[in-house]
Amino acid sequence: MILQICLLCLNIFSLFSCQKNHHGQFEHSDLYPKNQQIQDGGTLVIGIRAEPESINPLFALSQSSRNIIRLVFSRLADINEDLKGFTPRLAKSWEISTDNSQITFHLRTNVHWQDGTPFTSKDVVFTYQMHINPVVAWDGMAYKQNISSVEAFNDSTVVFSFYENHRSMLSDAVEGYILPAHILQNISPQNLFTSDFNRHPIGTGPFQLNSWIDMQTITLLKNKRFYESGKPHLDQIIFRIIPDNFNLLNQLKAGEVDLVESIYPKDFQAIIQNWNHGHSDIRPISYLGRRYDFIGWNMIDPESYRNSIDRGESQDAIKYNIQPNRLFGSQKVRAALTMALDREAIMNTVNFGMAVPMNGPVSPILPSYNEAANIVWEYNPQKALKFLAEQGWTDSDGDNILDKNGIPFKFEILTESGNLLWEQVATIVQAQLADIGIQVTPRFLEPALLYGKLLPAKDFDAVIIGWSVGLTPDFSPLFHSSTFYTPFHFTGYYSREYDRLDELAKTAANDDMAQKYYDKIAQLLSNDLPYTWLYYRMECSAVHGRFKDIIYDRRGLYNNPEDWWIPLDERQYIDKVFKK
Amino acid sequence: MILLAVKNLAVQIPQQDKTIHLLKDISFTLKRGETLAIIGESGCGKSTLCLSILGLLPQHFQTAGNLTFYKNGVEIQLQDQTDPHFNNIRGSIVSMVFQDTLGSFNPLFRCGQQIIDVLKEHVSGSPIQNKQRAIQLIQQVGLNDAEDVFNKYPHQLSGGMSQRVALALALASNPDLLIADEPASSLDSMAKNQYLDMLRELKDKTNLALILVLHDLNDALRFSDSMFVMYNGRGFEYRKKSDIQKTPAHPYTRALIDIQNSLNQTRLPQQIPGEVPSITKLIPGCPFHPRCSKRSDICRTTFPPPTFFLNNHFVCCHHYFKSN
Amino acid sequence: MLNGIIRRILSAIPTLLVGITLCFLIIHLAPGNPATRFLNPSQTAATQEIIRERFGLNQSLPIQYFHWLKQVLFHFDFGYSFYNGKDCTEVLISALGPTIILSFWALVFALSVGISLGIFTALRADTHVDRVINSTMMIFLSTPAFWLGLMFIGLFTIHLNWLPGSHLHSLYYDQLDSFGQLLDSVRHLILPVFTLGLPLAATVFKYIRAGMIDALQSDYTLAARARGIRQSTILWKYSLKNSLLPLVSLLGVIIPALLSGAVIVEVVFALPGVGRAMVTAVFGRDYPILMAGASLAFFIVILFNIVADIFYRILDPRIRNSAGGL
Amino acid sequence: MKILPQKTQTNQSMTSGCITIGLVFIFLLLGPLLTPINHTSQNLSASLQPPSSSHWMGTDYYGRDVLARLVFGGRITWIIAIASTFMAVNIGTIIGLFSAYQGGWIDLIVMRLVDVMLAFPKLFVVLLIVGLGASSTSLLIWVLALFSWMEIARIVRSEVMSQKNRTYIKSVRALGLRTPRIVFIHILPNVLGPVIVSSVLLISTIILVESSLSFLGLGVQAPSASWGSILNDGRIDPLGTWWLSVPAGLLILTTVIGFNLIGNGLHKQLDLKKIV
Repeated sequence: MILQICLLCLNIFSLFSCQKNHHGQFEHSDLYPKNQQIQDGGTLVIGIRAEPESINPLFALSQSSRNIIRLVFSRLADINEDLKGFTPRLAKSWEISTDNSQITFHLRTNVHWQDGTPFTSKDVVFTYQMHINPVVAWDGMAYKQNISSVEAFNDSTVVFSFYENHRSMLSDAVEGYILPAHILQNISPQNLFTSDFNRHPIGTGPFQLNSWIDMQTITLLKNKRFYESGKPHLDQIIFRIIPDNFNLLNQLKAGEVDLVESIYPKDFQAIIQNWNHGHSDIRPISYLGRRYDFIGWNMIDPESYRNSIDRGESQDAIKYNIQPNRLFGSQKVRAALTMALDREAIMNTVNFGMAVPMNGPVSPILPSYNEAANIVWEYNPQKALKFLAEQGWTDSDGDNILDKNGIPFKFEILTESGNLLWEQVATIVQAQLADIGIQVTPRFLEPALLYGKLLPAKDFDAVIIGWSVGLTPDFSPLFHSSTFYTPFHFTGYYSREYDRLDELAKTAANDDMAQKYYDKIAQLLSNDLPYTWLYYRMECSAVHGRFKDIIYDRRGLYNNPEDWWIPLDERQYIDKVFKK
Repeated sequence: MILLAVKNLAVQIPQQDKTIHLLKDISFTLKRGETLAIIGESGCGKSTLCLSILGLLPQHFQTAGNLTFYKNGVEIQLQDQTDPHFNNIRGSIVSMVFQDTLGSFNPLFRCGQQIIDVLKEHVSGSPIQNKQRAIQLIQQVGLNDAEDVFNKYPHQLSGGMSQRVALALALASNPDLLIADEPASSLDSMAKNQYLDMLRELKDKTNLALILVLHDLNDALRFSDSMFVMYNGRGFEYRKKSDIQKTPAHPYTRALIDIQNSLNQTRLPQQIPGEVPSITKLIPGCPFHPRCSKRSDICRTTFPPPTFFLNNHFVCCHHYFKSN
Repeated sequence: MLNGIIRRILSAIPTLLVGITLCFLIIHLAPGNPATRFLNPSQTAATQEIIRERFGLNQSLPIQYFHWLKQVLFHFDFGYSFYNGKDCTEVLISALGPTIILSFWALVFALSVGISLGIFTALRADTHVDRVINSTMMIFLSTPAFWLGLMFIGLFTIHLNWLPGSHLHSLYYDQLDSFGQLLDSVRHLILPVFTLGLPLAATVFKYIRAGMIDALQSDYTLAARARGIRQSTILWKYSLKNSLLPLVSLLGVIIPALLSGAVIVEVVFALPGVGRAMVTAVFGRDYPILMAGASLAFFIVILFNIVADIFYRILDPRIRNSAGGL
Repeated sequence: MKILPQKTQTNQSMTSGCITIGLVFIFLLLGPLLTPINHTSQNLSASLQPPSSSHWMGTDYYGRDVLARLVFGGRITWIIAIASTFMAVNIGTIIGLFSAYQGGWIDLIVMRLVDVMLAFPKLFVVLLIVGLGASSTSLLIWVLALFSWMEIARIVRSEVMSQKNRTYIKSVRALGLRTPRIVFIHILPNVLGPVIVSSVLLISTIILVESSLSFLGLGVQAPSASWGSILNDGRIDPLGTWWLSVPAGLLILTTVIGFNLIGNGLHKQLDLKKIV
């Protein structure tokens, strides 16, 4: 499991495949009738906001890069919608050894790289070597920690060996796209980051890169050698780079762009309206994604932390030398702040309904999610004031600002500048906390400054940001004491109970056992409130109605691009204009 | 043979509350080969007179009277500054050398080029002929190193040179009448005399008519055939040079002559009492009366009507007959 | 004259160097860390160090600087983008194309509109037409370019749907015949060129009109008229050349303004130019791109200053012939 | 032909400039009287509403009163512009005076520095610093000032250079006055005219640069506001939410025109020949 900053998403796995009637906001047009003859051809234009940095799975970070990589490359297997089983891709089958220490993959033999070279087990072994090469610094390296070796038995058989028997062995093994050894082995790992391959990738996926015009368009053409016969159906997929959000939506409306992801909830409302009233061919698509937003409280005193670092103290020093934060060191204060916020109002205002409430650390898309395990702090300003009074915070001088020992309750709340949603949340939080006499100054910071300097140094009061979550719940980078000094553990949360539960959950023999510990973790964290969880976001996307058989769910939108197709009678100018 | 007749020329600037009269009732005639000196103190309207003959006054100036050029019999109504006839006259019949000669060159073009531009306008000829003609002109105005001057930029010319090149420019169009505004006034007296001598020679050679605007009476007496004395935008006296030298008819002219004589005889120069009136100030009657020793009541109220002599010559003074 | 030009070029070198050094300091001393992008909880400290090493950020600032300078001076190598590992020279060269196209047409537009309207109104100084054009130009001079662009997009792209509001070409540009391609490019360029060109045209207009009025009221024009030189010659040969003089010196001002304007216009109209590359690089703290872009911008500005000086020398003999000059 | 009186002209641009700026100033000064609503107070249920009787200029995304924000943002815009102009003028004047009066190699170095600074494409560099540094209003003021003083320095220097050799300076020098006194008492008042003109024009330039930066999201940071950032709020849909984009744009335009008109007017009034 991985948590990442600023919407750097891995694959999305989610549980609730259709949110349709749950929120009742719009009706999905269901999949195209199955008896319909699928017709090949046509063009899909996808509007993206930023130029992909690299179409090399080793270096791709942004959502758009990852989407293109999904089209160009393949994995051994893709996870199923139930998050339990896997669909074979480059591997046609696999078996787990009886002692649970090895997985043997049997590869397809009809697969060719897009340059015509056959795909073999050498590529799988080579990819593993790249994944674990520290010089490459692949960001998913953690997945491969439990793998002891990957060996090719023959051209079509690969054996993965593991150190320990984990529940995640299969998903660890298939994580990561397979790279072409015959091309990349000639490039030294140091030079991979700057190699031409990143701009002219060769994969095994359903589409292959045709052209990349800087900051304008990236064109992918159908891979005629694709291993699943008769697929893909679309002739080409064009990524059009449109940095300005307004421009992007406008082109979507004008039909120049067919698919847009991560639409602002407010704009999404308009798309829903138009679709429901039949004014537009743009189909709204929404599903619970991977992102949630929260307020992180700095639980320790920044100065004592700095001193501790300066003295070069070890982790143990946490217990003895670091002072709790003068404001947020107390659980009661954090609980009071949580109760003082009308989180439902915040959620609805910034998300226009395109979010669900979140009260604890486990993301609702995960199998281990259990709403009942969380302690819920309902909006209750009176109770918040009571909690604060118990901690000594009262408005003793009548200036409408709470104070304690003559010190007013004032703090700065940081967030990333340019993130419309978080800026709004900060502004609303300021207004709502002002109502109970707490003076908050929102400060919007450059991401590099926020994540590169202030958070790692734990030099802040409170911060509004969001995480993007992965397949399995793993909160240790955020809350476990072993990660106390790492940049992601910025709240300075420390609990021996948590450490224990965290380790138990990880090593639990089966899912049911693990579930018990995750419930306990949820209860503990939602009580301790190192974060005040705000809401869990729904992904808002839109696609032109002529595209059929798009399967979207928690895993995301790019689950079956090779199956997407357009009926002949709905083809548009752009589907016909391109010469073969 | 008469070349130019100026009749009742007047120039004024209308303003919101009043009208400023720059020139009033100017009349004179000019024969071929004749040199007319226009005399007057600064601000009396000499330069305005020159420009109005060329039709070059600013748009908002109002003009009246008429100009007749007898070469082609053109009569120009001065009411209309934009009279297209001016286009046929400027350069080809009348040309002018400005007081600030350096400022009258376009700083960005070579002297030769500027002369050729004039030639192109007025004299048809091949480029080579034009260049030869230009060099010839430069030599004609007394510059020896003509080829060199031809290639010079205006700012590279010395004061004397720029006077001469300006003259060459004015002569390039082969005019019948040349107006020179304060010629060579910036030069020392020796260079000035040389220049004026050259001008006279040129005139004699080509039968050119000259209007010299001068403030130095001495120069006027030496180089002109007839003189036009101006004061406050009016013509006071217009007569042959010899007549004026012997018997100045107007008290103002007499005063000027007296000052000149006193200078020549190294006596202490006499001065005309009072100040030169501003052109913007309207003086009723004879504008000279505040400074005139002979003034009487009528001078304060009425401008004296001209008393005519031969050839349209005249004097404007209430006391002319009395004093004679 | 040649001597003067060489001296001018030599004297620009220290200017360039100081400017670039200042930029290097500004960029590298700014708070924040470009490696932040690559942070990841699963990384070990060693991996993070490898990433820093990959970008040369593990070295001290002077070493980074001299290394950078050496690479630029001896190999013309501006390094690789932190963002995508692309060669900075390539990135900028590919981004320079659209910027040059945009700036060129904006300049052509500004000069043609500015000069013709400037002359037109100078000949009609203080008439109603003059006043109307003058005030209109004053408005364009004071309009923020981004607002103008936004309003253009709002009106012509969204409301009227006449012209595209982004990109250099349509998606199906490659499928068009050559006339269609030309038309397509023109349609895409109209709004950005207007947005960038209008304020510039107003500047040019201001200078030409003033210069023209000055020239037309000057003694040499009066003298030329006295010599009987035709009005058209006076206008197109004499006055125009004189009024172009201040414009040439303005070239040194226009080019930086053009570059600054291009930043905004490229962002608003999603054009793949240097300006947009720079804005993206600022947000992403892509140091090598920023350095390469800043160096390029400096170089262009200084180059055009020199060109302007040379033009000025050619046009104005007074400077050309003065000893040393400049 | 200098003797001929020119057609007298009233200084129209000065008058209209003063009226324009005066109106904007009154708007900023008395704006709060027009709307009792605080510029930060939100009404989340009334997001992005068009102008109505309760919100004369409509509301923004957070349901904040746009009129109140225009007043507040305008003050910020003006404060930034005037503060950085003030600083730029001071820096420029001091450097210009110093450079011109010292002459020699100091002058040479200073003028080279001016060349370097002028070679920076302004928006480019300001964008660089403000974008890389922590965006704060005071940093913005400083950076804008630091990249705007060069014109003033040049003007002051050339004016001082020409004044320096005039007879009256020579004569006060002969009277034994010391340099600083000569500079501040005798030379400075004479260069004041051109400096005032160019600093008024500088205000407009800075307003344009500041609003461009804020528009790009690099200048004034929310929840504070400037006209540029209000315009940026309206970027989501410039015609759909015209009450965000049009008034803010017009206010920038009006202010810039106003200052430009005053600058031109002063230029005419003080009868200065060439300031470019």
